[in-house]
Amino acid sequence: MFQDFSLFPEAASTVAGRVDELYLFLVGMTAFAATGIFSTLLFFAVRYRRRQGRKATQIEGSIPLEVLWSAVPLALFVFAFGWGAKVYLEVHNRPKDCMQFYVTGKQWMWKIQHPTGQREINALHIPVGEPIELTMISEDVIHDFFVPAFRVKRDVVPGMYTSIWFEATKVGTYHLFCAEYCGTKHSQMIGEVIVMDPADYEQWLSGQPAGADPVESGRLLFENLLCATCHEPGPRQRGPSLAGRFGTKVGTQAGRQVPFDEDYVRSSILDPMLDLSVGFEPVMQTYKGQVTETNIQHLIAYLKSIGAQPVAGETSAEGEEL
Amino acid sequence: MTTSARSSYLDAEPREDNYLAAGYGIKSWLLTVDHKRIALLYLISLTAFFTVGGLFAVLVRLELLTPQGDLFQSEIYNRLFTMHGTFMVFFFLLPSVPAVFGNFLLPLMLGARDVAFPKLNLLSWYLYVAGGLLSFVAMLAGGVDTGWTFYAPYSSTYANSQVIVSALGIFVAGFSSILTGVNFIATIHKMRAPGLTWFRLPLFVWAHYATSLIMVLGTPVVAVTIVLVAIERLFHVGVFDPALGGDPVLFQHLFWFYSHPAVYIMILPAMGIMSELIAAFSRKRVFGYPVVAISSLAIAVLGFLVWGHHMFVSGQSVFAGFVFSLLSMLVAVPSAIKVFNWTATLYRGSLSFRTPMLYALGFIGLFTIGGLTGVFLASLAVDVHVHDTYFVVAHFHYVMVGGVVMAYMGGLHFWWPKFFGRMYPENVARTAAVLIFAGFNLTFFPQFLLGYLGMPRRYHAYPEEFQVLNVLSTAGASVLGLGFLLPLCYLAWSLKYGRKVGPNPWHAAGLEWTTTSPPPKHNFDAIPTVEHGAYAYAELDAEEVAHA
Amino acid sequence: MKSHVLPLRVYLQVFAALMTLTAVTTGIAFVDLGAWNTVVALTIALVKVVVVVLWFMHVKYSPRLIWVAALASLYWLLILFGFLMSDYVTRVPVEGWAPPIAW
Amino acid sequence: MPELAATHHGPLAHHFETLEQQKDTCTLGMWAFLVQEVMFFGGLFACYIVYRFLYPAAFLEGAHHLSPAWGTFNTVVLIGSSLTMALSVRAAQLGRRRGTAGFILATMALACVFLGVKWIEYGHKFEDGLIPGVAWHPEPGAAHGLRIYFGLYFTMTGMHALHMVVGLVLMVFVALRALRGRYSPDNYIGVEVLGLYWHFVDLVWIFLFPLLYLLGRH
Repeated sequence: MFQDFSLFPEAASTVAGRVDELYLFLVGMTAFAATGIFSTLLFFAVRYRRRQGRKATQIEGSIPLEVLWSAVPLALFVFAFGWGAKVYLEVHNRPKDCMQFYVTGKQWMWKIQHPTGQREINALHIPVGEPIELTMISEDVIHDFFVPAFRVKRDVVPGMYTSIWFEATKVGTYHLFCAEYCGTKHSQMIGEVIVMDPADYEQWLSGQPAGADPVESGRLLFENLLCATCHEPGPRQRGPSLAGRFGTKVGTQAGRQVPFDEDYVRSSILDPMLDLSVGFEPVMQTYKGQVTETNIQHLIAYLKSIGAQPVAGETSAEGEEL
Repeated sequence: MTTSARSSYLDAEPREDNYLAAGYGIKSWLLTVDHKRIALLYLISLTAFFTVGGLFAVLVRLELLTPQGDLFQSEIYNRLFTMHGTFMVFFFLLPSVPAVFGNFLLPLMLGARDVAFPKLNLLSWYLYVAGGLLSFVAMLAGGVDTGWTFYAPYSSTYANSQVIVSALGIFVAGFSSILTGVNFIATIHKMRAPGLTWFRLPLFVWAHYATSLIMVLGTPVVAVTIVLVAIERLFHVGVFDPALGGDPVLFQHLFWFYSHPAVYIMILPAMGIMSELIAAFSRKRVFGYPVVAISSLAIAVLGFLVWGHHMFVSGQSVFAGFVFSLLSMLVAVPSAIKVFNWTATLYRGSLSFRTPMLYALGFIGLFTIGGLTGVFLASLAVDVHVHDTYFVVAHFHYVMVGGVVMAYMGGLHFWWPKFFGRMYPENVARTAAVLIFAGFNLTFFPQFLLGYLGMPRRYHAYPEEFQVLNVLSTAGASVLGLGFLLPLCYLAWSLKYGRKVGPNPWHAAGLEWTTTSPPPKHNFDAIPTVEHGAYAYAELDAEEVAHA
Repeated sequence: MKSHVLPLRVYLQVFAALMTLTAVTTGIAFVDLGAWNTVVALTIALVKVVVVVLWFMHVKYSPRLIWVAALASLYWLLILFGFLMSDYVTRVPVEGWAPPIAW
Repeated sequence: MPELAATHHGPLAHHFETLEQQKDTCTLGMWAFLVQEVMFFGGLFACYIVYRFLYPAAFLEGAHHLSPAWGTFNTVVLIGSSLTMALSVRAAQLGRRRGTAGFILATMALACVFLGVKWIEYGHKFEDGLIPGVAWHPEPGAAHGLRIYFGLYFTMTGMHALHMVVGLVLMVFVALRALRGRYSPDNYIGVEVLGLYWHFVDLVWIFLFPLLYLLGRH
């Protein structure tokens, strides 16, 4: 029972230390305030205990004191906000050139896919010292991807992509938890994050059954689902050609400009009538039920590879952030 | 003060037309519109629900004694913590102080004969009981496993448990809360005795006024949210179902719009009790009275602007996260002000450490920790790490149990002689207070550490390295459980064997102490006229000297 | 107990005003004003509400407390709508968020 | 004053000192209750705003499935019922027993017309297959989010109709009490409070009508 017992979690990512600093500051503030209040209470309790012949002195109050003990906590709390916000932006804003992993949460497992196509369940092998970005979606209820050693956590929501990034600093094996209650086996929706030396990671990758590269499986899906029939130039073309499109803007029939990004591709596959591209008939059938979330991620990877920016990566407007 | 003055307060025979003697049949209770009897009805039913909720807590802690999850299956465990949460939050904490002490004391403190709408008051109790029974039915029919937060789309689509019945129970109980709020607002505005101006009111009344505002403004939003969950389950309209285009994050917005202010519904009346206790056992007016009064209103208003701090990792926008984080910091200030003012009230007081005062001092300690750990959760980066971990569990138990329940117990001992005309046994009561305080800390302090270590809440099984702290927590829970059993026994004992007391056993200021214990059916023989503010201890002491 | 009895004429005038506003709001809905359609419709609705509250509900002749109650409900509605939408309208630029997808 | 408070019969309840205090208290209580009603519907309107923001096309399309003629007609009917309700309160203020009851009956008749029209409209939606979870088969190519629009349409108008039904029940009681002469110019708080409730129901519709029926009509 005392195995691995500790009172403070391991810190194994670039942001962990920053979060811990703020945490310790807050612990210090709490300890200071609590000690102050408790010792005052204790002192008053002894000093002013009821004694024969001594009466309480009635005191109205004191405006200067009220101002003081409103202003000091306010200043401290706003400082805690500022610091928290600053570190939060570091936790939240990913660097450029992250390795792109795909995560699908479902009751009750994590399905994870490497940039090179290898798949694993409830485990994530990553190289140390590389920024990693996970693009995540849920197939059913809300889950939450939580790695305590990295001090990162993000809800994995059905119907919308969320993302999280981290850079591991220490080789080792760390807990992966689902932190949003998701039903019966919530506490078994756990796994491991295994941080390896880059060389070991390469070796691990090559030892895996060479799962098809997402771009390659996406290309196969694109063929097998006969997407090309309508979406490549030719006599039977009925929809927009998709080469060079990813990362651009689409003019929709509702007159809006929407980004041709992961969400757009996903929604166009599952619900083609939403945001139809201008200049085409509404003839596409939904592929709901025929493709899995993983299939969609592969198709996205393929479209990215033939897109405007062939490098897998940024599509959202992170640069404009706050 | 002399012994002769003291004896005039003790050992008085209750008058024959006291409210307890106004009728003895079941009907005289179930059809009563007397606010004092309704308060006792609440006291009984709240104790029942608290016991049920407590039993669930015991089972949860037992399961967590070992990491394997071997005592119950996970289906059962999930139901246990959900039922613990729903019973404790909706059927104990939310009504607790207002329904028992607010009902009993507001009219007495205001110098009124009853609340503004006595029949509505009885209806509130029936709605509350009906809601509780529905939750019981849901429990017997297989329970509900969504967590007390009912997050969509789990609750609206995926859960295979009694979500609709349980939600209906909460909906009905919500209307009980709303009607109580309406009743209190009207009572406080319109039923004050002549001369009782706003700034002469006891702080207990101010706190209940602020709470009533939140009940009226917030509760309907969660009520309609619950209706939408039920509609979603029945008709799949898509409002919360991402498969149909709904946004599950919207549920969280609507839920927390009420459920964050709801924690102020729970804590504000507890703070009201605190002010009364501190004043009575220091024999002083509360330091900075107007500031403490206004801070209650400030909490009620600011409390509505911070709900998004429950959603920092949910998919809410970064901008909204920043706004809610900053505003959450602001709402911590009025709470801090209260703590400082209570502490300052002790300065140059004449402190006696009877049981209610022990609870009051315990409240200050535990609420300080509970409040300050709230700042951790309002601070974005730390919240990302501790969100949905045991840190959160520890934090809200420090506020809800360390705060609300401590004040509830303190108030119960303080006003027990007023309720029943008999005193509780002091020594055993003090022992229980110390046990509860120690057991509480042992239960919940380790959970702060567990949370920062990363143990997620609502886990049925957990990694072995968390076991030591969990064992400590369970050990503490057994002490805590024992601590709560004691008052149950000795308070029941005191109903028959407790020492009889006169109108004012504590020599306390306040209109409720000017009428007999137990009070007559219509509270006062003549409506009092108020000449000075609450906490007129200087005047009271002078009077006693004159008597002697 | 004093009560303020309004002359019948006032009620009829209020009713006539409400009818006129209903006619206007329905009529204008068929004219394309772009985004202004919403603004106009809501403004007219708000005017109608004010008229009903002031005269039919007698708030014009009520103590200040009733005014406060009426305005408080409006204020808290705005808190709900305002803070709620502050999330939705800022989601797109900050996180590349798109509406949830159906299938 | 204590002797007044000891009165256990008559229009003044035992715990009030004066009729004035009783009236003010009841009015304030009703307003506090209406504030919670506002917030109750506020939750629904919040959903409306969010989904209108997310699915503007569906909300335009949805409005085209509703009949502005029926909507306008019902608006006129409901505002008319507000007028009769206000006149009933006025009759009570003047101590006109029959007038009070009569105007309440008129209000009830108008309310029934409103609910009847609503019934017809719901029936059309059933035929058109536009009721989520009951009869849902919209035309192919319907806008994404239309189901949510109609989900909200039925929830909002349904909740509104439910409030009207509650109002109708209350009106029966108040009308009977009025006929039995329980109200007087000194004590007509029951009618007054009922009136406040009914006007609130009217207010909700004043917003529902343009938001659901009119926007995107052009």
